[in-house]
Amino acid sequence: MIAFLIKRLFHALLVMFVISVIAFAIQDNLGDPIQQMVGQSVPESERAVLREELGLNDPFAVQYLRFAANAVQFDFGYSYVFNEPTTDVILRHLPATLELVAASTFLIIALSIPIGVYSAIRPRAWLSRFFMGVSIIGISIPVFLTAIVLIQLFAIGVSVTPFPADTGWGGWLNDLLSTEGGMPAYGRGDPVAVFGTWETNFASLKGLSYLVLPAISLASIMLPLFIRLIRAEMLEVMQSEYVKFARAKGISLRRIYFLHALKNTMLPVITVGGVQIGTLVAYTILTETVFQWPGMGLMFLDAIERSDIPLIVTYLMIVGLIFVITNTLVDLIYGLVNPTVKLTGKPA
Amino acid sequence: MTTATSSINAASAPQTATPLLSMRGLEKRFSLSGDFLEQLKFKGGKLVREQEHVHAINGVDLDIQRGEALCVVGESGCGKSTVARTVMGLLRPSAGEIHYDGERIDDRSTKALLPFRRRMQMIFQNPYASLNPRMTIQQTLEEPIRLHHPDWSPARVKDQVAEVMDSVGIAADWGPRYGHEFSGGQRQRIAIARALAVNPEFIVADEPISALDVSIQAQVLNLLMEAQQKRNLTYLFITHDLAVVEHFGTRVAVMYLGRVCEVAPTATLFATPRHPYTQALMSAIPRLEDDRPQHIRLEGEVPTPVRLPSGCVFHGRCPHANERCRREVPAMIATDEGGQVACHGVEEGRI
Amino acid sequence: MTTTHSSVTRSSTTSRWERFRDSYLLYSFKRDLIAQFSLAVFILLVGCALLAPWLAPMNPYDLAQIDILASELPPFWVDGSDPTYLMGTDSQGRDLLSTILYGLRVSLIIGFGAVAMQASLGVCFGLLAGYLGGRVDAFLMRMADIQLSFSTLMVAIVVGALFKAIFGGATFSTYAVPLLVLIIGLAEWPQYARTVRASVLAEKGKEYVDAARVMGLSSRRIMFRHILPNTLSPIFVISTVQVANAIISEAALSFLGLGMPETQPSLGSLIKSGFDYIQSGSWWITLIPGLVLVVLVLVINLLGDWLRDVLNPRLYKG
Amino acid sequence: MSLLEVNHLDVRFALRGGDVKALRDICFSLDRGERLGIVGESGAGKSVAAFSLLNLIAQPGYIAGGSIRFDGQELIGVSDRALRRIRGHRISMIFQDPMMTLNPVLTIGEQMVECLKAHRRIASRDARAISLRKLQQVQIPSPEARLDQYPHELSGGMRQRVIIAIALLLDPDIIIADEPTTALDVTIQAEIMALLLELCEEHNVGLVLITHDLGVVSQVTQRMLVMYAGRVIEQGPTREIINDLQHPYTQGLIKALPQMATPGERLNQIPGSMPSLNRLPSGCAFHPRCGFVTRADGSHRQACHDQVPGFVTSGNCQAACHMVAEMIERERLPAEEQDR
Repeated sequence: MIAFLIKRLFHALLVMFVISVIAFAIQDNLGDPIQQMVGQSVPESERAVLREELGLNDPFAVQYLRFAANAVQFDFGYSYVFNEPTTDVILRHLPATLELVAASTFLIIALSIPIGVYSAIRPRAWLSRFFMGVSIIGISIPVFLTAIVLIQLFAIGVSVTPFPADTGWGGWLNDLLSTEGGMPAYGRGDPVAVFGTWETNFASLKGLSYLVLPAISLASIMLPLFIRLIRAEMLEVMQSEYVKFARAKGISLRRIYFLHALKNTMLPVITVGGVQIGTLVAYTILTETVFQWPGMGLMFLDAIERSDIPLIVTYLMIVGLIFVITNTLVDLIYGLVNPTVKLTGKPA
Repeated sequence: MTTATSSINAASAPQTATPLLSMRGLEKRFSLSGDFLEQLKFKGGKLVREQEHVHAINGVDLDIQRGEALCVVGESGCGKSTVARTVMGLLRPSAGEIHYDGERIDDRSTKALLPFRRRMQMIFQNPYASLNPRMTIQQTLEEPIRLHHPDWSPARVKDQVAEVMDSVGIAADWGPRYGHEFSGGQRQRIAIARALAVNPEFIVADEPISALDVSIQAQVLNLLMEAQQKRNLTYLFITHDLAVVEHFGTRVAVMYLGRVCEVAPTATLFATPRHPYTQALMSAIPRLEDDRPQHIRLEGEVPTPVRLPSGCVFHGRCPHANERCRREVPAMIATDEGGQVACHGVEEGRI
Repeated sequence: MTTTHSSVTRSSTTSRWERFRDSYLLYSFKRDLIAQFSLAVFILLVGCALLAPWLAPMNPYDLAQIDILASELPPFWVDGSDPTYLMGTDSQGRDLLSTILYGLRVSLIIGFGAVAMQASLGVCFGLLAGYLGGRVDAFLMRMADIQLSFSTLMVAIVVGALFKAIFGGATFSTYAVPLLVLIIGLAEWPQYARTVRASVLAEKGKEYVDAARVMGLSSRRIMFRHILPNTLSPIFVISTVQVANAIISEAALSFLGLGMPETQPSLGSLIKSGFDYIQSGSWWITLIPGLVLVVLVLVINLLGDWLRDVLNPRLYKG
Repeated sequence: MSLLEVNHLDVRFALRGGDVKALRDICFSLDRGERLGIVGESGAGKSVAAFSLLNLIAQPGYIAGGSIRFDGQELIGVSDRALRRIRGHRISMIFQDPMMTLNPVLTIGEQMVECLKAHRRIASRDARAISLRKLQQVQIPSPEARLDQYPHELSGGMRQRVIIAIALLLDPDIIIADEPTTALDVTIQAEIMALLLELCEEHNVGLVLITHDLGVVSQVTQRMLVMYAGRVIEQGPTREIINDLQHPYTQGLIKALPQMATPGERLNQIPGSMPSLNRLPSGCAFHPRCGFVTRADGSHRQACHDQVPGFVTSGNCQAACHMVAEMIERERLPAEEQDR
């Protein structure tokens, strides 16, 4: 177990090393700290002196080591735009993004497992076919378009009158197809502050209502993938000899589905799905843009637009760290769930 | 020890001066541990680096004489297939030497091995995987001929293909068709034709009939025997089926956990098996004639070849094992019947 | 001699045609209504895109044809529409139908271009990793893993942002199409490489490859003559899915302002430009191009699903 | 009346090109404590026969007709719930590949206890005690520890012992064993077979043994069926069939065994291979490969071509073959006529 953790740590460090080299290369080539410090008016000779003083003429490796040493202490310098430590800027935006991801993850897990299992158990049922059809359409809709459609339907509202309104049924159908709108779709509202700087949307109904549309649209990208993954794995497991043998033992179908099959289904789903949940952080860039959700993604896009190199680099490092942590956790959970892995890193 | 074995081998093989193929102290290990990180183990409060190996074969000495069919038998994991693949150069031995017709071949590059490739060929176990699904039968059979006879005209290549197809009982019109259109037995015929296409003198057959049905097994076995008579072939035949060995082999080597425990002419081995493992193996074959299995019960199962037992590899399951068997690796000794056996019990006259 | 030769080739071509005619691929296509429908829609869309200069009522790239006064006109079935503009106009007064046709063309070019780019990178690396194994394999696959754990979208955004920073906005806009092909290609090659590697490894373990080695064939011939042809069907299947993904990626980048400029819009940048007007009620500028995008991606995905069911190759999970 | 009676069982697979008849007109019976072998090559339908007894055939397959009576109860057409009470309880199964048969994420104990609990109201502790006793019966070393182990911690032979223990858990009347030793090594095979035989005799359990290995059948079973292309072509007491070969296919199969031939001589081979079920030859499915047909004169050859042969009885054996029928006919004729 300890050896496993150490191995995972090595692995994580390696990944972080690669990410930091890339991040540093970006900073080194694109960022110009002199300009940031002194502005346009200072003559070139003075800049050269400053450059020397700051060690910007040192070899790449030396500069990288300095960068890495600072990075370990979460010191990535100052943001051009906000003029405060980049880590402070990120930390301010982090809760919004994490809450959005958490809400979406909850939606994905709560919906994909029952739907995936159902459509694997009854592959021919019309409801299964419906779910599969919806899921392939879901995969084909870009996440920002889902968000826009949700805004149109539930924030702006749609009133259509394809049916004659004067007849009773026509009016009823028109009402059915029309939506009222009014759901909040801009920003976070007024989140409640808990634990110092952490502001949460989970504390009040009003706060939650701000979370609904962004969370649904962020979930819409992964939910169909998860449903299809769970269904495919479960179908495969249902074909296995041990499920057949369990049937031959005379065990109830429910126990076969939800113990024998589901437990084996979840193993590959954990490895694949866990990583996918991590990548949700990347997709927040899109949803946060549409909903003006004040999270890291929106901040990152803003930083790109304003060429705030230190903030971009910090964002990359922090997101890289989040990915590495989720991947390690996923491996750990997989090792705990799967008895054939003795947590030595290789299957027995 | 190795020298002792080889001298016995040399003494008991007086027929020809140089055997067609000889293996000397052949060993093959596969690393189980992946990269550095995966080799780390946590032991006694300390992190240690530990490399694990599968000892697929360890110390095999075998000679194959021209014209004979040497059968290697054993259970799964005994290293018989590894022997075949190492002989064919598909695997590089970890230690030991392989000589073909007096020349060392195990340390040669792909290119330097090419002249030997024409003389030695291989037949595989799984007829469903041994034909390239994207090549026609004609292409499959022409490929080796073109490679080894680049100077031949297309017409001559075609003639050779036609000849070899005829000799294994493949109809000429199979040429433009693909492997998946044929049954298992037919595919195995095609695979045999591919091996025979370059007129080899030595064929390694790795379980060539195990994947086939009983009635098809007989067809393929007949074909292999026919080819041996017509073309004066030498076989190294790998199998787990003793009944096939009795029918097909001129000499038998029994392997257990990467070592040869008994080598003898087929008739001798079946009449008087000396090694306790050979005896157990033979008693385990279900026969049509007798009603009740009178088999020798072995304790436990074959240990994994990762941590080899000390002394005689068979001692853990051997009913006759004693202290010496647990300590000392038995050497090959010649028996009165003309075979060789590696067993302390036989040497001491206990068995 | 010549005549026999030509007759042989002819018979082999007819037999190949016959083989296709008898194949399971065609058989299942004939029985699968969804696949037929998807292919028909796909061909229709590709045809529209290719013939855009002839089909489109106006040329959206030609500033002279644009009437700024006619901006934000709704499509024909909504009150206040102008029959000249069947699908309405966008915020700059461009005919939406024409802009969509041209945008479809841009999206398809980038989609296919990016897949060609990924495929060449991914197949090369995948073959190398799978066949050579060892350190090459470990290095390439670790790179792919790291990149994938970052998600392709993230990589594309970062690379896109870098390119924009390096080249400057104006140059980026001028060379947007090749740059986007490069960006998406760089971001998504690991999917290919892993699929190809997995199937190379599977094929490599099969006995026909051993047989080829025993024959004495060179590594290169084994790789290209024996292994590569057998990995084609997974490559084919993943290519379909990847075209759909590349089109979505392009749309996402454009939506974020890292893609096609609004002067030469793709479907994604059209959606983006319309998004600013959605609050003012001009939903069609966003939703009509959005619908076209979804239909395009959907039919490609449906075709990909059908292909995967029929060819049933071993695909890398995840 | 026999414990198990199968009559005219038809099994089909609903495939794209229409139904494929996997089993046709299968009839056999099994008495209490009797051991029956079902022999055939791959594709003969022997595994389908085994699985259809408890209606466990995989999806496209379905039972199209016939009857299966177990202890007086008809099993075809009854609900899954009713069948479940028989599965694992009164008729249990042993599968071919022990590496695949046990669920990798559940302990041996869990997999044994759940089987007991599915059929009896029983406390967990008692179920565990019974499981332990069964593990001892199958001679697994340190059975106590095995209960909490996962399948991957056991070798193939050990797993097959566990599976036999599960099959015996509820003291069934019949065990259906589908190639129980094929995936194992030769020496382990012999031990597992001996164990199975011993336990069946000890507990008076009936055994339906599906195998391709004629040697195993001859050692273990009292009666046997030979199957070819979805039909039973010969059945009778094992010893009599092997000693007095009737059907040309069974003859060919046994004579093709290397142990029946003189070493180094050509083996007796059956030409061709088993037809696939969707392209069965007309008449007797074996006739294109049958040596007797090629040697027979026109009218008899025509019969093999056109008519599916019925069973003819000779001694205690039955064979479905026109040639055998004719030979038996000829034996009944006066001797002088035969001389002529």
